Amino acid sequence: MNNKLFHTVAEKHNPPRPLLKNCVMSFIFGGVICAFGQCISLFYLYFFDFSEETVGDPTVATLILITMLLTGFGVYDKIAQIAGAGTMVPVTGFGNAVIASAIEHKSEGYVLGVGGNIFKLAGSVILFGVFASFVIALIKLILT
Amino acid sequence: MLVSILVSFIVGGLICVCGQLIIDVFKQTPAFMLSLFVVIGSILDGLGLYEPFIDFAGAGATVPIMSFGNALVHGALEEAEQSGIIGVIIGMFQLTSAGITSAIVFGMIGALLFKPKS
Amino acid sequence: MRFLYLCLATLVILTSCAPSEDTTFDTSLKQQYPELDTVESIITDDVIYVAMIVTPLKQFVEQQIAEDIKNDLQKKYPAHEVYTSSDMKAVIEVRRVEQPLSTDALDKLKSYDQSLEKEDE
Amino acid sequence: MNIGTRSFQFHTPAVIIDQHTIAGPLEKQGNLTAEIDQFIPDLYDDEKTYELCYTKLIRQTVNILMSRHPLTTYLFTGDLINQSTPTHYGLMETLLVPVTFDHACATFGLSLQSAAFMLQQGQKQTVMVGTMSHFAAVEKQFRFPNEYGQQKPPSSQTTVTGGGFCILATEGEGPKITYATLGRVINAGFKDPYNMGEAMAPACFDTLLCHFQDCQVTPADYDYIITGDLGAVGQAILFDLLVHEGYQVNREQLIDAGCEIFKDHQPVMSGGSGAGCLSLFLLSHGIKHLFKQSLKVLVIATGALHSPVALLQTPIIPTIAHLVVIES
Repeated sequence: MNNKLFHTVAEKHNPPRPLLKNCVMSFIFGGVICAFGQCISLFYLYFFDFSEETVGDPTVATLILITMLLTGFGVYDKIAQIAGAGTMVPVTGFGNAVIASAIEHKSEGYVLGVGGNIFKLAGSVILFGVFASFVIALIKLILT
Repeated sequence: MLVSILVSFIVGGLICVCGQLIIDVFKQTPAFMLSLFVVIGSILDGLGLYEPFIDFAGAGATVPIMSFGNALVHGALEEAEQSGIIGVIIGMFQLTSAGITSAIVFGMIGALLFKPKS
Repeated sequence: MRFLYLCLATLVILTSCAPSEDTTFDTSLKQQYPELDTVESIITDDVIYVAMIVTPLKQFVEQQIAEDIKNDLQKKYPAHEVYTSSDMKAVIEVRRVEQPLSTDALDKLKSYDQSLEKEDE
Repeated sequence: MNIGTRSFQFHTPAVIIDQHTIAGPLEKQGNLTAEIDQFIPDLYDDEKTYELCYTKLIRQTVNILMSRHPLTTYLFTGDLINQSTPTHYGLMETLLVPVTFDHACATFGLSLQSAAFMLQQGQKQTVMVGTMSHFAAVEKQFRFPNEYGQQKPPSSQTTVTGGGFCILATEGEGPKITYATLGRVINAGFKDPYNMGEAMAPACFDTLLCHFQDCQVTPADYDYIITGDLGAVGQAILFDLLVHEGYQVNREQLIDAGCEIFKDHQPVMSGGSGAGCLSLFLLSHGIKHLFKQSLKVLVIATGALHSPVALLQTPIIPTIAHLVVIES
């Protein structure tokens, strides 16, 4: 069998990803999510006792709450098909990864299904985030 | 007011475009892209650049997943200043708890309330 | 569509908090530091509190600006305790504060002063 | 009778005498609405989980055919979930003997061949053949949770919900299986799980070549070449490969079941796929429309033999394709 021929022919017919459209869409959706986050931040700044430094936490929590509703009603994955990284990179994507795993594995029971699989997708983010932060914090402590 | 919303729109959008480029041009998986962003966030905070960035972009900097890495390093360093090197381990999740806790809590609530839909 | 309405509603609520008139102190400060966008200040017999929002592109260094202004003002008014904050929350709070300034309100305002936090550490 | 290396000619051809097809809501909006026998309203169909719905689809279809042909003893089938659990759970209340294969989307081809081999013995009996797939259950098994927001590239395919079962006999009216060519495991070095078409096209090409050489035929001897689930991408690749090899193929001659089931505007990317894709198309549109005329058709079921774990450990997608000739 001629693998080289297969690869040249396959390369010719591989439909290109619509790069420009994907970028524009992820810019718009990502931007809208962040701008919406800013609106929530301003809301918390005005009406609750949060300063600019601490307002990030309630904003993130609110966004994840909205993500839960969108994920639960099965809308989030439809938006994500259009938005691409625009819905993945904001913290809503992290929330969606956790919530989607939790909902999907509900059918295997709460302990081993939901409990065992809830970080199936988001686990890598937490693992590498924590490990990299640990190393960086150590380096910074040693250097200063 | 409006300016801050606009700035976070543009900054957040640009970060997302970077993510899209990593997926589409460099052919990486989304999980890799997200992990990379978190690591970049923690490096930026290690260099002391992320806090000015948050001052500048507001939610444009706190909403993307990069802020997760920033918050991890920030919490670790803050605690380390008080209790020495062991503080890195004690304080790691101090500032990040909002994101992780809400994701877990809402994940459980979601699992209780909803059924998977395709 | 519903999302748009929500955004618009939030905007209307936010913009309805009208800023108060600038005092002469505020105006002079703005002239002295062109990077300041909004200045709100409280001046009592022994305390000067300046809350500010800097122009968007200067926000990278907003904490540095606030600290510089604090040092300058401290030199200018050595008899007063000077506090500055670049936090938007401080601006909102200063607008809400009623005269005369109570100690509780001042303590709350002090918590927004980023340069104080750095001294603690 | 064995001819050539991997091909067989059946002297007692197996005849498809009866069939029943079932499909989900997305397929209902597609091209074959008029020809599919039964639809389920949503991906649950009153069951608690997707896997149970998958089981119910199989049980319903098998029971309908069993009521019409109670003497059937063997069922040649297979599905995509671990150890064909939906099939085995679905057969708990019947007396059928399951013979299950693990050739993913190529299962229907291998099942037809094996059933034809069994009938070759000349027994006066009927056997059941068929496959079923379920979008959400398969998605959960092979990819990510269904709600996870992830962007699928345009080369990806959508698993068909549904499938069909049919009864094969030695005598009766209907299209006949006259030849079969079995496939080999092909590794062409492709590793993108979101582009199954390019990975499966070489296997399809290999089996086709083997058939042409073994039986001394050319594509011109057949009215149609029906591929299982190559999708738009894989079909284009297969066409180019055949032309490159010097065969005279007409573009209209190639039919892909995955592309035919759905309409162009439906959100299925490159086309349908899954174990049930070919059986659904062949037993609905094929039986009720194509084979009404006198035709000689090549049917090739292609399958990718990877699993999510295997793909992470060794990034290779081995593929296989099984071919039968159906005449009517």
